[in-house]
Amino acid sequence: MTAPVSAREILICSIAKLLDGSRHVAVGASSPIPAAGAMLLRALKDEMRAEKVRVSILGSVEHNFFTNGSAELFDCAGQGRIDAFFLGGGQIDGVGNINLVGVGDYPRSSVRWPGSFGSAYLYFVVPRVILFREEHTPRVFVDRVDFISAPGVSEPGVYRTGGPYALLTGKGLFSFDRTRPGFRLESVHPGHSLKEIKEATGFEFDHNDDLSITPTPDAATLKLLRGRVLDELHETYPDFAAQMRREISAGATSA
Amino acid sequence: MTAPVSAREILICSIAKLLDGSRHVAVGASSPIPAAGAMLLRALKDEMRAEKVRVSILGSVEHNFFTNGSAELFDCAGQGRIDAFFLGGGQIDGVGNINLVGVGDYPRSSVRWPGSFGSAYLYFVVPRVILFREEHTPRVFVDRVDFISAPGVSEPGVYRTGGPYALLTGKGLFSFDRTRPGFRLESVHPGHSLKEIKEATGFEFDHNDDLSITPTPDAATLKLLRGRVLDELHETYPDFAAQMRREISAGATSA
Amino acid sequence: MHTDLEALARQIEPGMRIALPVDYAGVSMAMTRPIIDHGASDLDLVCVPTGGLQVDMLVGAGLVRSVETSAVSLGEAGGAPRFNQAVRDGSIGLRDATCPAIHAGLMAAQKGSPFTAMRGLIGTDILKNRDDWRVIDNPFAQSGDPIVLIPAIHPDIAIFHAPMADRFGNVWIGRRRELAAMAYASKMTFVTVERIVDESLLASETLAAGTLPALYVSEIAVAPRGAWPYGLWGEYQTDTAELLRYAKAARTAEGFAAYMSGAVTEPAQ
Amino acid sequence: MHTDLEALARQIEPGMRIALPVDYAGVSMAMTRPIIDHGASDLDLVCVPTGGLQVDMLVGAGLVRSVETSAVSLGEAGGAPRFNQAVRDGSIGLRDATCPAIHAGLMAAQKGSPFTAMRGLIGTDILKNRDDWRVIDNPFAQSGDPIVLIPAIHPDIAIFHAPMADRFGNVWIGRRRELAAMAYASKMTFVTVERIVDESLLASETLAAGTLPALYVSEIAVAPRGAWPYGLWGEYQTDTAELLRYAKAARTAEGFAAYMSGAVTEPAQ
Repeated sequence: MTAPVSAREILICSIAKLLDGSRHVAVGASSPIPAAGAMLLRALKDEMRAEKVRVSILGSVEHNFFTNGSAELFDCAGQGRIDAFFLGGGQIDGVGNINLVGVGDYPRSSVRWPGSFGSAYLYFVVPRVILFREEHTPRVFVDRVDFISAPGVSEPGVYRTGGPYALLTGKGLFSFDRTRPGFRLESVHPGHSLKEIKEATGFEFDHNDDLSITPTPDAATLKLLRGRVLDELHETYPDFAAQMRREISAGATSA
Repeated sequence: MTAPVSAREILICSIAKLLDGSRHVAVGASSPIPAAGAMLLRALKDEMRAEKVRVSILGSVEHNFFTNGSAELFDCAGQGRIDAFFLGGGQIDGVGNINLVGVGDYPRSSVRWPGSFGSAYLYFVVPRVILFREEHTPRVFVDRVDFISAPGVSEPGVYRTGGPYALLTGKGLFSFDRTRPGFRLESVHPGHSLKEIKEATGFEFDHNDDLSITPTPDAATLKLLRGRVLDELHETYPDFAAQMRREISAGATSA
Repeated sequence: MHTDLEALARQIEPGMRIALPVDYAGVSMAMTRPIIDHGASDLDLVCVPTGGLQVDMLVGAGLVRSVETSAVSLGEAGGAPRFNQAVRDGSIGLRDATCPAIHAGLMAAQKGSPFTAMRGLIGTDILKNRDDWRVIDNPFAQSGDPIVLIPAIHPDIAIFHAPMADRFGNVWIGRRRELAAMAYASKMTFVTVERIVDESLLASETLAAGTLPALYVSEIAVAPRGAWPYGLWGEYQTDTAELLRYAKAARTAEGFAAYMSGAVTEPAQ
Repeated sequence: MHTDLEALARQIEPGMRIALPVDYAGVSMAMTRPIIDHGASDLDLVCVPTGGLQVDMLVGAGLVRSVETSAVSLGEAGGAPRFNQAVRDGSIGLRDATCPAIHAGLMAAQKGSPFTAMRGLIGTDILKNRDDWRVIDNPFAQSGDPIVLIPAIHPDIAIFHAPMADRFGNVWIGRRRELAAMAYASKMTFVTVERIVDESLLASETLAAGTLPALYVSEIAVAPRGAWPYGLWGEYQTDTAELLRYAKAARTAEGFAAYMSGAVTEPAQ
């Protein structure tokens, strides 16, 4: 009895697809789903005997290859050695601006989030930044962020080799068009609808009339994810990996 | 039979005096006499139970406390953590300019020396730079250097926390006046004369009418130099230390 | 060189600029209580490059005038409650930054340069709110190319925790090079360590590679498990339960006060 | 990853910019002969921050278009004869620098910045002859404060020698952090090593502290005593007699040619 594909597994597989072509993926601390996506891509490439994918997970001992202190991630990105990274945001708006600082008038934010971390740099220099936020509500996806930690696009003449590539939420997958600029809904995750996404999104976005459903992984990919990838994930995110394993075995039993 | 004080020993003791008040002295590679002077100061301060003097000798394993590659010396100086350093010069002129690059029209120097090393930075940021050149001839001490590796003085407004403090040669000891700017002969080493120094120096310099003789060390200082300092020096400059020891024992026998 | 925590704390004067490391790099939590007991206020904190429990406690104790940081949080235990409250109250100055800008400021100080240039930042509200930063046109570019200059950050004191020091004042920092950067940039550096070893850390090339030389270290004090409840790389793990306990208590000023006066402010041995 | 010296040399193309370390940091002398045999010319050498025997040999072999350096010499064995001759002949381009300027250029590349600001240099003939450097007025100063900007140095290849690498491509560089700076700044990095070890250098915090991660390493080849006649820190001493032998021979082009074709171009084992 194979357990049915879970929403999380669809997210992980979507991330692996978005990362395809990257040689070096960096993942921030406390990001188990992006980490799993990067590990899945690495495993898939290994199976295909394609060029190895390097995955650097901050805060991990096993998967952190840096030896020059906490500046090295940023140096490495500045050197063009990081192809893909993940950013979230307390608020994300329709032109790809992200806000990691707070709600209301800065500096006396009524809700204060931790802060911008490295976003104000990495968003400029990592070619493929994947915006990942599971919560898909109007308070997250706003018309205009209250504080720009990092802008989605820049004026001509501003040095920029990176920026938003896609936005993945709990409801759907968007691509980002830097020229327009704006998001385009590419697919809706199983169990969700365009109407629901429109209601949950505070900004306008493009979409086709007949929307795709975000694909579920094939059997081989699922096997890799539930095997090798969960094993690797366990080293850095033991709680998360254990939780996924429980889901899978519960699903297999009930299936 | 104590051996008579050698010319080298007078140089070493002169250097120790010039360094007095420094907490951290850095010494370049292949500079045994400056290194011995710095070690002598350290030993003298230890005897007096005064604040410890730190001596960093580049290229030494025992006396090199840097762990951040070859940039650290310059960083350290830029932080104001190096009080004294030594520079030489293929040419040195009367306003304290030094030339470590070559003779003739740059870039096709007729005589090429190795190059400026760190002088173009250290001369600006180390408060007490001691110019040390044993060879005292008109080809070294010129009216105007052919190439300025590092200038003796700078225009007002140029950031400068360091510069020449003294010039020690095989014949005499000069101080440097940054306001004039120029050198002033402070003392003539035993066995040399003002007339000889004037003939050997291609630039004008100040001096008193009745010139001092560079003092020879007292017995206690000499004992420290011939004991502990030569022992320490041996670790980094075994050939030089051995040669000095031979001189001392030959002197003691013939005395 | 080897002294007690209270003696170190007494060297902190009101209005000083204090550099503190990120959660996982070696936070000298052992110094937090002595600093609060000493009570020097109007401190300007520089988080390298982010802050956590120690920053939250110092803010909660009312000692902090401003925080320069890329983020403040308790990690898995959530937001930093006293810091967030102080932001809402407007009772501390905020100098929001981004991680590499903090590193850039320290690097300028390390190099004795007045500033470091860095990419990114253009068009952010971070830049808009930093009147101490400058934007110039890159002089090497053919056409207009705006670039941000971050001024040197010169803390008065850097404070961190490390696994070991030797009898000569050298401190082993391993691959946590940001601790060296903090020390290079700062006038004074206070280090608490798990233990003092007899042999010089500079005696072997292997250990020397991860050693901050005594030249940059002002004071060392022994504080076993001195990062607790944070972990220390290669030594012990973070005590997340304790972080959660703090996070819950410090939601209110009263809860914070109760936590700080409570008995459990030292690690279980 | 582990390949032979000739295969590495074949990746060098005419006109490339090659970064080479200072004498005592780990010079891959073992690569010198394969590079000369391969014969890619018009090389622009960057000495980090000074050069010696390897630079002199490459210049003597006619492969060098320009040298950016703070100095070139054979140390105790005196001046660099083929380099000095080429200067007199005007047959190579000279980009005289000062040590921290080379470090500053690499640092800019490491940081992804277009330039690094540095003090000093104002009023030197070094600056006067560097039209690739810029002087600006420090934007943070109240009144005029000229400061030099050094543009990023982006070598095509960095080449050095180190004591060991592991099977995963990590290289142990100890406290010779300039080797890391070279690798960070360069598109490719070729490393020769005394030996390959089985266990990952990143597996222990102690060794990791002195390790350049595989991420920055393009190629590794084993070359026992690969720095000879230079020494390698922690491994073996410089063979000064051999340096003197070279210095004497290379006073003339003929002597240089005879030395290079002679049998003794490998260390006695």
